[in-house]
Amino acid sequence: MDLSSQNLLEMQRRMLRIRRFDERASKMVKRGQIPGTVHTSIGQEAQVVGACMALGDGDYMSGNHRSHGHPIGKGSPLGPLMAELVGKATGVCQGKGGSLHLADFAVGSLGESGIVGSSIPIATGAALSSKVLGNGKVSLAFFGDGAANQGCLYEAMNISGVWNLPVVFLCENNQYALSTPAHTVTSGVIADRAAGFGMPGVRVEDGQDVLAVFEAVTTAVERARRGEGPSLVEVVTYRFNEHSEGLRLGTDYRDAEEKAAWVERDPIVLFRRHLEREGIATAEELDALEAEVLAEVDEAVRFTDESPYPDPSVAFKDLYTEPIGAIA
Amino acid sequence: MDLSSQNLLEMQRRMLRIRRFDERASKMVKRGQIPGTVHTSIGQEAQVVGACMALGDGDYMSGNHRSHGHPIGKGSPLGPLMAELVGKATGVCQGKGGSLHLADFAVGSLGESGIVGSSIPIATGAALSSKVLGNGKVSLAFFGDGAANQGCLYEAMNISGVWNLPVVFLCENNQYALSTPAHTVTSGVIADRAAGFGMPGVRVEDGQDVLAVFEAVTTAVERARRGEGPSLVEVVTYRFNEHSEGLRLGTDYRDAEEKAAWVERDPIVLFRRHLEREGIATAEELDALEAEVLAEVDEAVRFTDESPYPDPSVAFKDLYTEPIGAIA
Amino acid sequence: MTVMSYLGAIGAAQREAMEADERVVIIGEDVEANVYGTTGAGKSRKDKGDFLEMFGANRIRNTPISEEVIVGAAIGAAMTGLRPIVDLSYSSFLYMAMDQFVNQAAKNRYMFGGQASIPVVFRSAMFYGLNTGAHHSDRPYPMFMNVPGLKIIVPSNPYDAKGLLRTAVDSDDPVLTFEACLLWGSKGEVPEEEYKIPFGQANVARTGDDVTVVAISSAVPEALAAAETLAGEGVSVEVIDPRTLVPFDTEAVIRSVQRTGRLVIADPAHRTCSAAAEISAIVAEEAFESLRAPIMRVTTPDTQIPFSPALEKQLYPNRTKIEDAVRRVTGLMANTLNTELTSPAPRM
Amino acid sequence: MTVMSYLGAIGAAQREAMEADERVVIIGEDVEANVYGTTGAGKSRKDKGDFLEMFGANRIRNTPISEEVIVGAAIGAAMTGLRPIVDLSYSSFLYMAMDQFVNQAAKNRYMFGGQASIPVVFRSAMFYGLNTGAHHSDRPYPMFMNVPGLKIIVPSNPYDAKGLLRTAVDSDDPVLTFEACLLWGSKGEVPEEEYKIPFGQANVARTGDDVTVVAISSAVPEALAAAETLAGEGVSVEVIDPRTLVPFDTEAVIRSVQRTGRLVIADPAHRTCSAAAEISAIVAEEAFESLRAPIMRVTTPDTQIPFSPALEKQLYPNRTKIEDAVRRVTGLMANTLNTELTSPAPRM
Ligand SMILES: Cc1ncc(C[n+]2csc(CCOP(=O)(O)OP(=O)(O)O)c2C)c(N)n1
Ligand SMILES: Cc1ncc(C[n+]2csc(CCOP(=O)(O)OP(=O)(O)O)c2C)c(N)n1
Ligand SMILES: [Mg+2]
Ligand SMILES: [Mg+2]
Repeated sequence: MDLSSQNLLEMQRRMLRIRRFDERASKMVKRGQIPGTVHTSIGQEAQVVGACMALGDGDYMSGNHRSHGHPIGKGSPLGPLMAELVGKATGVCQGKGGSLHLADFAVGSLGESGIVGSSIPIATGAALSSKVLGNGKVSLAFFGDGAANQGCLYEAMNISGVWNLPVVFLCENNQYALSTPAHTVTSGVIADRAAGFGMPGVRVEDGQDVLAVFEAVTTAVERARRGEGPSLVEVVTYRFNEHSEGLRLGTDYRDAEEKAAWVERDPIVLFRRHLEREGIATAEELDALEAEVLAEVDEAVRFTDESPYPDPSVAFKDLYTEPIGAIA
Repeated sequence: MDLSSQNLLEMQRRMLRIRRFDERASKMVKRGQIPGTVHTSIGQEAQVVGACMALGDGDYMSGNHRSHGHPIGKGSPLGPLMAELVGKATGVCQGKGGSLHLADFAVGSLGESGIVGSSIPIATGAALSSKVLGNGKVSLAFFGDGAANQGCLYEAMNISGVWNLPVVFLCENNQYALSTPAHTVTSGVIADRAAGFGMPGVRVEDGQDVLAVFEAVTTAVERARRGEGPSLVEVVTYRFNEHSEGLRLGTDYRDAEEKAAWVERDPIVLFRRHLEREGIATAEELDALEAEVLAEVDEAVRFTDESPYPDPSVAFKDLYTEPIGAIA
Repeated sequence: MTVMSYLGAIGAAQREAMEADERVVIIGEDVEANVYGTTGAGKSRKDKGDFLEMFGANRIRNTPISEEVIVGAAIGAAMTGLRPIVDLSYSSFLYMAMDQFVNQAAKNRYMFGGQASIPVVFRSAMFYGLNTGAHHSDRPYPMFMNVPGLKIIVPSNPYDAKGLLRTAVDSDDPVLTFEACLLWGSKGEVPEEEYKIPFGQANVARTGDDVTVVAISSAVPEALAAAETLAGEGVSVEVIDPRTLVPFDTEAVIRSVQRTGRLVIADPAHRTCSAAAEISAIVAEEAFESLRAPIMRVTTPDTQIPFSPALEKQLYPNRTKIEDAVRRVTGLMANTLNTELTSPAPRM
Repeated sequence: MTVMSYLGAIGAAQREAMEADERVVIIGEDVEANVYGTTGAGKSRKDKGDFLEMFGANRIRNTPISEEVIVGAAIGAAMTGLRPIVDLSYSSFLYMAMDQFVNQAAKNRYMFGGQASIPVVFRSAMFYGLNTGAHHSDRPYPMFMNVPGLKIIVPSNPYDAKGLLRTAVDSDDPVLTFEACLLWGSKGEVPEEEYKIPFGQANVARTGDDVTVVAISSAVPEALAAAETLAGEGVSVEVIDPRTLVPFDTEAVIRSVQRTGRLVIADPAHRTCSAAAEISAIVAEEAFESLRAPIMRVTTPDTQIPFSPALEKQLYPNRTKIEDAVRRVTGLMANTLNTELTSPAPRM
């Protein structure tokens, strides 16, 4: 893969954005500043950013409850995302979506879905529209190892195979669905399921390596762009935090050693080492980058804090494009 | 496979029952004696009977809109089935199911479903109950090449793989779903999908050979019975009639030559030849068998004709086990 | 004017919509071979005018049997520039894609603060009354009425079927059409020129002074027949066909009840939480002072649909049941509990 | 008597049912780790009393995320000798398995002429009011009420939650439970000994003479609070909690309205085709002569649920809205159109 230093640094920047944004959000949930809960992508940044950077700016993407990482990876500004998590009027969805139900159409994010599996058909449809309109856009569906057991994935794989749709099915296998270890509820290997649906299936065993992810997804995206149809990419990774912030299960379903070993392989640390080793950036430059990102997050929080809550009447807007009745 | 002559003749008998029953039903639809429509298994008898005979009497089975073949194959008496098609009180479901929505629990038939794919989870659940109760029963789900594109099949395959359920997924690939050729809507090969779900997948290329089907399904049933889990068996076959009786499409989506070639390979004719060749039965004995079956069908029609229609109040019964309100 | 069947009118609307806007595509099972008769030229099924030949395979999308992804993909496509019409054939198959209807079609625009519109039409036909059994006879529009964000149309004649479907395709919001298979063959006059019928405007199918009958879908012709009979008995019945259930023309019904003081609702859906329940509740709240008699619902009782011809027909609202209900609210018949109307319906 | 939380009562009912009958199994996502708190001993999540340890993995079935096959398999298992309790966690996930609920659970026994019973319980919780956003806040019981063949329970307190769930497991028919997450933490007295509450028997939560308020699920405590306030204003309110929506205790409501002459219904579901609509329609038909005022519905308006704390809470029925509705039907407040009650709700 031919990547400019600028692109490589952009990868690190986006991974850092996800990390720092999610860390801040996690704190804010625990302090009660964010209502409900949030699901962080901490630990999975390489998988998210490697996939997003393989897409073009105009390409489409759909996601799931682990929801901020995706738009951040695709280039969303942080302010409106943070404001959305808090429920402010300046949120990317005016505060109506919230953490799990974000979208940022400006960067091709067609929606994160709180319903596991439910956004896979949406990405498939975006690919259909690219195909019918001939606009060359590629679509990517993010979903977890848990979602890989929802039937709609296989309907989507089949129909996009038949129609040769420009879509990439990207399974974020962080090895757990909430408290449930993937191996206890998955028969066979997810990537291997592609073959039966007539498409390539790749398993990226080291999902902590952003370049490995980038490479695998780029192959799939290019194939899609050439009109050769869909692919399935499974990326093996790990979430460092609890399923969602603030969730307290009495039992730990994850082995402490297993966890420690994965945390050891922090994708941001690994990639920083790579950048330094390859002479792409100096330690000072990378420190500066980290400081910049931290400032961005601070700014996003400031923006959020200073933003008003939406007017109660907003609850009654945007259901329909053309309102269907008198508002009393 | 070690099959007694008696078993072999029973196979021929059941294939003949399906053929003659469906031929008669087809006529009755066209004459208006059966309301609605029926979907015949004519041409697919080897696939149905080969699969059913691989099951034990106590084993379970679920099916679809192509619905009488399955219970006949499993040993249902013809009278209550025919009465059901006409909507008589003596129907196997008291006239409340009709052709597409039959069940005959006495032979382990848990229900044919008018909703494509919808009965696959039901058979999976029967297998779960066998497993939990430890009663050694095996469950088989019949579904078409069209149904193989419903997501619930893959959910069912996955969960039965994980739980090692005693279930056989049997795809009746008659190469068309209504007007739609399977190859135009199927990405990959159906049998090959099993591998990705960690189970054996077999494709019986000659689904007109009842023994080939029997053998493949027996292997799957025995595996299930041994507690080794599910299998997928795809049987390639052909329906000789229209999708449903009386359906008239202005266009023929099936090539005349293709059709002629398949009709040439009539499973009943082929098996009769085999039985004679192998000295299992003489021509006279087989003629007698055919006559017997024809008489059975005549008797089923007579039974139906002589049966009353259900009392209108029957429409209000059996919704709940314990009626939930006063009947006015 | 030209005479068209209900089914022909749907086909004609689809053809016009496809011609008017390149972004309109048709997606569904067996649409290529025109199995359900609305993607052909309206003449024979295989002739020059076939949609496939007219519009090509890029816009006529024959699908696998995969309702969930069909519906979801149509939503995704609608969010990104297409205006799909999805043919789901039987209404009883909608459940297969329920999550996509409720959690995606109805919610996305709202959740995302209006970032996208979802211009998609989901067509399905209700095959009740034709001995097709419980898996093929549903009339599930009430459950979709409970889902804010969807629009719902229930045309009762060829003119409305064509005009409402054109509006549906123009709508930037998801629209579900529930077509009554019982009416497919019914003929009616339809203008030669293009026309569109606005949503939320009821059709007063017959004017009258004594009783308002709101009738839905195939109950409309039954109500009109009942009104004719009752006219002979000196009872003047107004028949209102709402045509669209969401949005619903509350004003038309209220105005009529304010005049007649009596309301009967004929609705082929199952009784509990039916459209009839909603209409009754609206009137009991907003026009109570005008009411001079109980509001009566003539619905399908809360039982599933049996196959046998000896069992099925009795279940649906028909002219006789509507007549009886009108006689009761006008005092021409003893006004006992409604349950005897649909006797022996289970009562809950 | 012992004091229990609503959630604890559900866990206790499940444990008793598992102990009482070996055929009872629990199927669901994350039930093994007791993520939702009803498959543990009711104390801490990981202790000796864990269901997994008590009943073993054969009967505590942790599943993949595959709602359609989970629900379908539970139906198939129920038809062949088990009595499953399925934990679907959030009510908003039910749509994923809609076909199995409607076309299999509700229809099979009927279609097959009574050959099988389907003793299965589907539990789900409604998380509304907690800023969980549109994909996690649904209250979809009305759409299931429109499906004959299902039984539906909506317990509003620990005593009912436990007693109704025991009855649900005993029922030979499919039962859906809609638990209100808002009530999970609420405490109440529960007998030490086993007990079961029959379906179809409403609970008169407070007696009164002037107005009948029928309240559902989390609206019950709100209605009781409103009744208390109104008592101070000299208005005597009767609060009826139907407890089960199918079967519905029509007689209890009619009897009350015959006495009070006034009806307000508080229902957290979306307005159109809500349970409130059905209850209103029943009364407008069967107790019209007793009515002295319009029937008022206090529901969630027909909009989806927004995430922001600035937007969500205003939508649900609460004590203030119930009080206002009561004041209107008693003439203590000007009786204008209901729509102002839930202002600025879209009106349809
Ligand atoms: C249809 C549906 N079922 C269940 C849930 C509850 N739920 C939310 S996230 C989750 C686990 C998802 O696991 P996975 O797909 O692996 O994604 P991850 O959280 O690991 O990123 C579950 C069960 C849901 N939101 N939607
Ligand atoms: C969920 C659903 N979608 C569509 C249909 C309409 N339909 C009935 S049979 C059929 C074709 C089924 O094809 P296949 O599964 O191959 O079975 P075959 O008829 O060939 O035996 C279709 C589309 C249906 N009954 N249910
Ligand atoms: Mg996961
Ligand atoms: Mg087929």
